[in-house]
Amino acid sequence: MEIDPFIFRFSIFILSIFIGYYVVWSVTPSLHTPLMSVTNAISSVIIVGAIIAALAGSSEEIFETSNVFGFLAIILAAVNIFGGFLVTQRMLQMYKKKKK
Amino acid sequence: MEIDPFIFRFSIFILSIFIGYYVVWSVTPSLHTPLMSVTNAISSVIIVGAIIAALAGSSEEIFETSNVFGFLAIILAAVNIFGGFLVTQRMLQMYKKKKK
Amino acid sequence: MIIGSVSENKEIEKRISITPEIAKKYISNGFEILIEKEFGSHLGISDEKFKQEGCKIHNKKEDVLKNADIILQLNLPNESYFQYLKENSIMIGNFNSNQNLDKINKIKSKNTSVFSLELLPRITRAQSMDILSSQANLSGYKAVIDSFAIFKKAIPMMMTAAGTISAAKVLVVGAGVAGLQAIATAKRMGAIVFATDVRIASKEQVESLGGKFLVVDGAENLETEGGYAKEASDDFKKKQEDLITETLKKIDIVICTALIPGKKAPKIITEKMLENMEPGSIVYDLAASQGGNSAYTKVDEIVEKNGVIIIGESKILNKLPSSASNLYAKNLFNFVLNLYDKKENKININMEDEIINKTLVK
Amino acid sequence: MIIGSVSENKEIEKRISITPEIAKKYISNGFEILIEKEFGSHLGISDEKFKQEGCKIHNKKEDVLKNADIILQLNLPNESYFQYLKENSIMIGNFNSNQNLDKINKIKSKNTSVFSLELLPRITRAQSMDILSSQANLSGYKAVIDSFAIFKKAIPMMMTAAGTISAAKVLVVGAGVAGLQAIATAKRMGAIVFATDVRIASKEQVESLGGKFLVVDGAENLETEGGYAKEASDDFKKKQEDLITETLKKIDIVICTALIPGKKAPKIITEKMLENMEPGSIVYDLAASQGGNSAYTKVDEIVEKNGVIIIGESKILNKLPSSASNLYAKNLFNFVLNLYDKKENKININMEDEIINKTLVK
Amino acid sequence: MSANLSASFYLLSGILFILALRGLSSPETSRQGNYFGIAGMIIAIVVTFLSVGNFGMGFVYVLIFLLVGGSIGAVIAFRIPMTAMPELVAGFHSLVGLAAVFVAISAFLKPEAFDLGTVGNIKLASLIEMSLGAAIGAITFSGSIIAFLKLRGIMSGAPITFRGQHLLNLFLGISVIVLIFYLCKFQSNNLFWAIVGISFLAGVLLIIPIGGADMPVVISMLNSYSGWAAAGIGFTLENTALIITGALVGSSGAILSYIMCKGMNRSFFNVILGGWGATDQASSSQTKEQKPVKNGNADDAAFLMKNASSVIIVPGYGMAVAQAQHALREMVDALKKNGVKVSYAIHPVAGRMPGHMNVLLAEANVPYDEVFELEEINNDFANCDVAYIIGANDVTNPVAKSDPQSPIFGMPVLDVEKSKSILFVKRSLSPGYAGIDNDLFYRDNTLMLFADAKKMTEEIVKSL
Amino acid sequence: MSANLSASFYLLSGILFILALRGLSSPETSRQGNYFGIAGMIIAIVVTFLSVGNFGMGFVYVLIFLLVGGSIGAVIAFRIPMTAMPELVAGFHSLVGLAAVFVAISAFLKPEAFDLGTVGNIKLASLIEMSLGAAIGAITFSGSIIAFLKLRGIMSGAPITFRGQHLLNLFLGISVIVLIFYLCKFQSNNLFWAIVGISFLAGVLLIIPIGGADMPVVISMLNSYSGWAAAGIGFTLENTALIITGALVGSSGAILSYIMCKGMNRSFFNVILGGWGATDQASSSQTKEQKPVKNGNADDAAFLMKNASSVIIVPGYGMAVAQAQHALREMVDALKKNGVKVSYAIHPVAGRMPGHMNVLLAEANVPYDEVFELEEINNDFANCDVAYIIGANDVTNPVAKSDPQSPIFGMPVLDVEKSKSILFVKRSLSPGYAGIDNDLFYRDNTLMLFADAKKMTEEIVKSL
Ligand SMILES: NC(=O)c1ccc[n+]([C@@H]2O[C@H](COP(=O)([O-])OP(=O)(O)OC[C@H]3O[C@@H](n4cnc5c(N)ncnc54)[C@H](OP(=O)(O)O)[C@@H]3O)[C@@H](O)[C@H]2O)c1
Ligand SMILES: NC(=O)c1ccc[n+]([C@@H]2O[C@H](COP(=O)([O-])OP(=O)(O)OC[C@H]3O[C@@H](n4cnc5c(N)ncnc54)[C@H](OP(=O)(O)O)[C@@H]3O)[C@@H](O)[C@H]2O)c1
Ligand SMILES: NC(=O)c1ccc[n+]([C@@H]2O[C@H](COP(=O)([O-])OP(=O)(O)OC[C@H]3O[C@@H](n4cnc5c(N)ncnc54)[C@H](O)[C@@H]3O)[C@@H](O)[C@H]2O)c1
Ligand SMILES: NC(=O)c1ccc[n+]([C@@H]2O[C@H](COP(=O)([O-])OP(=O)(O)OC[C@H]3O[C@@H](n4cnc5c(N)ncnc54)[C@H](O)[C@@H]3O)[C@@H](O)[C@H]2O)c1
Repeated sequence: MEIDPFIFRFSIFILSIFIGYYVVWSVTPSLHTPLMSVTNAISSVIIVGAIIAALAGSSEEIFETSNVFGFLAIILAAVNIFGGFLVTQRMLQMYKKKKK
Repeated sequence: MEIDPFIFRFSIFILSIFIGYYVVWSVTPSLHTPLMSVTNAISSVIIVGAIIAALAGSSEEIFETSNVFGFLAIILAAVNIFGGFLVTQRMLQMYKKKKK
Repeated sequence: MIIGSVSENKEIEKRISITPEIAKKYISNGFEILIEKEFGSHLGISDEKFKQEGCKIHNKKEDVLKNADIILQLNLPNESYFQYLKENSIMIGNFNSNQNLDKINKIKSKNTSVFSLELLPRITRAQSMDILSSQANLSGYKAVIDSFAIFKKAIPMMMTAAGTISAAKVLVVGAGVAGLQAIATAKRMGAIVFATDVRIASKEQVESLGGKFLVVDGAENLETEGGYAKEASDDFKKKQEDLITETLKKIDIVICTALIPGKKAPKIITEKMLENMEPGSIVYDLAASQGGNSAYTKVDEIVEKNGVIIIGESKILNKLPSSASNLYAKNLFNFVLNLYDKKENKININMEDEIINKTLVK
Repeated sequence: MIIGSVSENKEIEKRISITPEIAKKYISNGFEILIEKEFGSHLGISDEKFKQEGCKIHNKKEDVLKNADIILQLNLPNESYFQYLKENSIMIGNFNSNQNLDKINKIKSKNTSVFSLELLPRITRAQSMDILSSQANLSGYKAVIDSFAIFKKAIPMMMTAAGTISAAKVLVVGAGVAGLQAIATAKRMGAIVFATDVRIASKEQVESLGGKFLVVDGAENLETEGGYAKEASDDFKKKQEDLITETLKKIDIVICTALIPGKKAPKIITEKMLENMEPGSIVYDLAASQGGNSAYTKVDEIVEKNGVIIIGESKILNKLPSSASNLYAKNLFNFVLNLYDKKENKININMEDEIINKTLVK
Repeated sequence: MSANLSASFYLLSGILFILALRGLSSPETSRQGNYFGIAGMIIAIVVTFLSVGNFGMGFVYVLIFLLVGGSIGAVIAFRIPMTAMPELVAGFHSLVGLAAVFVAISAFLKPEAFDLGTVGNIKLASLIEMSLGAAIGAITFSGSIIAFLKLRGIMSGAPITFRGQHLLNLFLGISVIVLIFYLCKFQSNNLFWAIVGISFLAGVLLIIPIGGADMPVVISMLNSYSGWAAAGIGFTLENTALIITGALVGSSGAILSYIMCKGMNRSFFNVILGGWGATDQASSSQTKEQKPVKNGNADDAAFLMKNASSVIIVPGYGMAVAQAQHALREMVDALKKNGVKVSYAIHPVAGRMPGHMNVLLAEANVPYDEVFELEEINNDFANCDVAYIIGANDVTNPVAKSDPQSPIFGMPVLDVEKSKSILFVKRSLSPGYAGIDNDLFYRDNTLMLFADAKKMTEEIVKSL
Repeated sequence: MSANLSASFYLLSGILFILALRGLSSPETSRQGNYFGIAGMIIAIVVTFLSVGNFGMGFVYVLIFLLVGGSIGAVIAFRIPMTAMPELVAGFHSLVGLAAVFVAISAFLKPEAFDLGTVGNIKLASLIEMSLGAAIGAITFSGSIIAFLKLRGIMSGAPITFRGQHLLNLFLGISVIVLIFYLCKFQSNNLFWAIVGISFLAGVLLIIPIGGADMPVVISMLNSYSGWAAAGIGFTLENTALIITGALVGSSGAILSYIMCKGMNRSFFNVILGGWGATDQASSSQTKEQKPVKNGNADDAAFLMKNASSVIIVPGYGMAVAQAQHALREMVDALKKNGVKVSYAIHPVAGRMPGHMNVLLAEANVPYDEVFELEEINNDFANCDVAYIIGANDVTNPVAKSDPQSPIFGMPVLDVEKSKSILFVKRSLSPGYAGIDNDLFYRDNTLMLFADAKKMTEEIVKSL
């Protein structure tokens, strides 16, 4: 009685939706912008797919169309990852509690 | 590259912990008791295991020790399920907003 | 049972001891009420009003005194009327029994029992009869209103296009019943209020009304068991003096209410202190009749020293006669009810009762 | 440039138009100050104090008037002194120019320009010179304080062991500057405050101070562009009358402040209304000098009708002279600064300036 | 029923349970939440039947047992008085714990039925999972029993401590782990029974040192345990519904007990570790005769008043000291917005000066027509849901009516005890001006709100 | 790297992302949250490398591209002025969307690499997943581009609407679904490209009708889209990290935009459906020249003031109308508890009566030494972090200093514009007594808090 892994993935998907829902409810409005920029950075975990796409097949194939798309996706996602986390960091500097 | 279903189950387990964490943070203190009684009722979903245990094996085996334990577990869990949900319902009646 | 009251000397006493409202209450409790004519006319209470409530009105004091079993007054009636008192009657009032003992003895010789309510013990049950509290409360209020009316400046802070008027500073000396009400009243009006007292409990009380308590360093608690003040030690007095001298330099109005029962009022505002005050400042001394808390205080006179106005009031409630009468009459009513045995329809002078025992002038 | 001021007739005017504080400001702006002796002594301000600030003091009015380029007063000086006025001088004050036009013309014939500040336009820039506002504000305050001092009952609600004193009810007629301050003051003291006015905007203003606005059904907005009131229609008057009659039955104190510029004050409290009021109630009429808002009002007299006391005050600020002088002097100071051309060190009667143009008596 | 389909349905029932807990987070959605829970449970049970697919005699027996248990549960649920709620929940927990133990035993005895291998040859992972499930289940069971006995009053609520208690607990914990290790190696029945037995003992030892006052926290903690036990079994049975629910209940129970500790200002660890917490609590309370008082917080007060139809405010000297009049006014405004009728009852000698309360209420702009003196309002207490007593004490003391020896005998007092519930805001149990104790503090319908009057009132405003 | 191990690590990185978002929920933990995010990302990337296990030339190229992209990102991050944050985020979103499209294309072109079958014979489920991923990615891309252009000011912020817009959108949506259906049947390249193309168009059409003011909501919504796209791809690639993260980002983005709508008092659906919301907004604002104002809520105000070192309160007539003095006093108390220095600046003609503010502040027991008149305090604005202007207007209007034509020219005014930020509490943009507009409303350092003064102040107290 093997269960299709899709069912598991789907469970994981649904549970993550709940977590997303809850996590955000408690955010202070002043952190909305950093929050958006961090989620943006996080969503570039799509780079995982991009890497797989880029490296698909043997070494000779790496410049086939599909791989090229992978490489392009890597660049885009990388811009996002670095840009997103760094800019969040910059924004959060502003919220540093002053010393009292 | 099949993934062991345990990994999935474990993922589900972890994610559920997060949800449990978040769900409860926002509960009004006056609902703590009903909340406990509902979680209690819910945790008797262990009856699922009890049923499997009770029905394990062929029809003749149903009074082997292991099955008897299953039946006992069913009774215990059933007390809990009915008792838990009903008592919660009773408690919540008290919280019914009066008509204005 | 007949309750009577004769008009006071309206020159010196504007309060009355029975109001139409209270008369009604007596009557519904089975008493009859007898008063002299024009009893409350100076307060806008016509004889008609009393009649409406069922009171009887006699033209002459004699007739009232002759008939009444209980006589309710503020001050003692003129001696000449003592002869008319009914045998075994009772007289209740605020008679300053210490000073008037001679007169009271004369009344007692007529077999009339005299209860003087300033002797009331300060126990919880007696609160509703406590004329000292009820009258002191109003005095404290009125002293503030009066001094605000006399003061040449506005009291509250006003920031206006034509400049800022800063809030007046008021010092209340003695935070007993009168003092606390004075603090409350001045605070309401927007004044900055300071207060001083020898009882430590009063600090919290002053602050509960938004006043600032002047804390004398190393203050001892000078409260007696009855809740009154004891006389302060010399050391304390010295420290208090320094603190007040310093404070007074910026104070506009001083309300004096400090008393020590059975003693002369403590002298707190000295000549030197007054010198340092701004011209136009006011010292309103409610302790005047017991010697005053301030230098130069003269009873019922207004003295001016270096522009500082020192008002010694002993009869301030004559300026608030309606409210004062209402409370006083209610106090007496509660006292009478406590004396009265309803079942037997007679007065029961139960000497076991602390309230009755202590107020009976012996 | 020399600024001078002579003592007013202290019988009828206790305010002064230059205070030591303001004198200092003039001097630091390059003016010289010249005043008559004993200028502020009745307010506790010695000549010494003025001297300390750098003022010069002359013994005689003549000497002041002869030397001063700008003369600051409250009321017009006695006619006999007009002869001493310096050529091309300026006189500023609160001269009621309508009624005193003759006298003013005499002054003008001496080539002295007269500015009368009640003519000030009600524009934002003029607020700091607006003597009507600054003085009305204090009048409103003082009227309340005064009537509370006269009232025979306590104002705030007090629930005590000797019964409850209920809060006094105050009606303020006219919610202009004086009326609003009256509302604020009475509210502070714990009174229940009602108010009525013909301008609709005043409802929100009254409520912003915790007062209750008596809404006349179908009230039109009777506000002029300048922010003053117009005369009301007969229908409005009738409705207002009914409402006020009803309200007055439970009112203890009425403060009247309703005015219509250039007209007789509206008569709002009628004879019949007064009949329904409780004895001991007070009507304090600040509109007295312009005819009064109440029946029986007599200027500067206290009238008693059925026990209701009607006080017609025209000089109430004589009871609050220090504060009133402070604000008045500051208003004048701001006005003088606006006239004065600092660079050229001369007075510049710039008729383009609305403030100067409108206040100059032509 | 295919494995995929049943897995999907188990997921659905897990989600319904999440929604159930979510519903319980606010009174408005709470009943709906309960229905979600019921739906989830029904789905889980039905799916189990369908996927086992055995509708023979066994099925009938299962149904019978189910109904027997259900009826017992239903009867208990209807009979139990509302006041016995906490012990009921504790009792129920013990059942869940025991059920988990039984299922684990059953799985151990007949692993084939669950696809876990054969007797003596059970899969390693499953063995660990089932023995953990059994151990935690056993702790839950015996712990809950102790909690039940304490709450029921059958066992004294006092903490039971002895020397070396913590060491013993540690030792038991280690033994369980060691035993599990050997069990994995030898798969011997005895080892399994030993694990269960020791865990029962551990459950008892864990709960006895915890005082009665901390029981609510303990119950929630046991709730959490029962969740973890269920999750353990869930892994054994490879059942998503059990895993989700177990984790959910496990973590929510833990968080809830943490939140409750915070609400009671107690340290989470002190409570959970029992013995330590108990000692300092006991010492501080030994001086006075310890009558029990009900101790509430701002949320409780807000909830009670929000759902009342009329509330009477009784201010006293403490309100003045705390200068709480403005906060009070705000609270009343908020209540009125909720449709609650609110009035103020002023005792003639409340405070320290005649009219003390009036000054302050006027300052806070309380309308005069909401303020009543004693005689006017005293009869209204009988019809009022909540009396909110803020910094008053003597003026409510019923001893003035009953005990002629009392120094305040004869003084009229406000009959607050006639209202349905009483909220007392003061900082401690200390007496007022008259220096005498107030019997009302210990009444059943009294909730003490120990705090500065202003702070407490502000917090109530926040919760409203 | 074994599939199991990498799956576990992907789970770990998913959890780290959850912790990242959790961290961002409060300023104290926000930086830590960011680090969690970074850690999660590093783990995901490294694990991917290890599990692909191909360290040939391709790997080097990947590294190079990674670094190129990373450097670009870093440069942008450091160069961008803080004020351009919203458009930056929008721009970044477009990249994620496009990346998703590219990955989907790549998977479609070379399904073997991902274990999805062979070209022309891709597994049904995977095909649906990847085409959904591509479609949503494309919408995210083009939508974000439009949002970026609008925010950047390159495109007008005005909503662009035309007849039949909603119908057209509906039609596009249906086409995509139909195309996916056929794609599953025929697996033709052209169909795939068509889906991508139509989705690009749909993205543009979805965003153009939404006005500039609603852009923050839109950005968050696009964020959510990018999450769903990632989740879709995650299913295709059977990658847990992508699924968790996608779902997380998808739902949190959606909730966030909902929360933001609520905060702005706008209907969620009106905003998302663009056109409809825009019409009524446009009509009401057409009468006035529409200068942009920054619209804040109580939480923003609380945050700003809590973190200020000095705050000056400027009360005006609106405070009196709202009777907000008590709430104000409470707010100030709370701020002072936070260590903030607070003073009150009273303009000589604030209110409608001389001394109007003083009466009310005294009623609320504001200490006199915290109340300053104009001349005393006017210089302090330059050193103050926040000016909290509550119901005042004319008395702050800088036009009195600059425009001789203005009716209030020459009146001294409070120099609130010199403080670092200005909070204006009033109900609308309408003018005060003098009837003139106040330029301060539109300043960059001004946050308008549109509400009744009392309500807003009470809410701020709650947030503090
Ligand atoms: N009205 C008068 O004229 C007058 C004059 C003199 C005496 N009295 C007497 O005063 C008493 C008045 O009765 P009451 O009920 O108003 O006062 P009370 O009986 O004195 O009780 C006041 C209570 O307030 C609490 N409290 C003090 N500060 C507090 C704070 N900051 N926050 C919260 N609670 C606080 C105290 O309990 P905790 O310490 O536990 O907080 C105290 O028990 C009567 O006994 C009366 O006879 C009245
Ligand atoms: N002090 C005096 O003696 C006196 C006398 C007469 C005239 N004035 C004049 O009055 C003005 C005083 O300036 P100001 O700044 O105090 O007042 P203001 O300029 O009149 O502004 C008051 C502002 O408060 C807002 N507001 C009204 N009710 C509100 C509520 N419930 N909640 C929140 N906001 C509310 C209004 O905006 P929204 O409608 O958008 O809410 C209004 O813009 C000056 O122009 C002065 O010349 C003063
Ligand atoms: N039992 C009751 O319920 C009840 C009833 C009324 C009053 N009281 C209490 O009785 C106490 C006394 O009240 P009272 O007003 O009748 O007192 P009082 O009139 O005798 O004295 C007035 C105040 O002056 C103070 N005083 C005395 N010497 C002073 C000095 N040298 N410097 C400064 N202050 C000095 C006293 O402490 C007192 O507070 C108060 O605490 C009051 O609360 C209790
Ligand atoms: N520009 C400024 O900044 C400025 C300065 C000061 C005053 N003002 C405004 O000018 C207005 C008038 O102020 P004022 O006090 O000098 O006015 P005022 O003294 O002329 O009149 C007093 C009040 O009486 C009212 N009144 C007149 N007839 C009435 C009637 N029949 N019944 C009831 N009320 C009646 C008027 O409406 C006015 O409110 C006010 O709105 C005030 O706020 C504006």
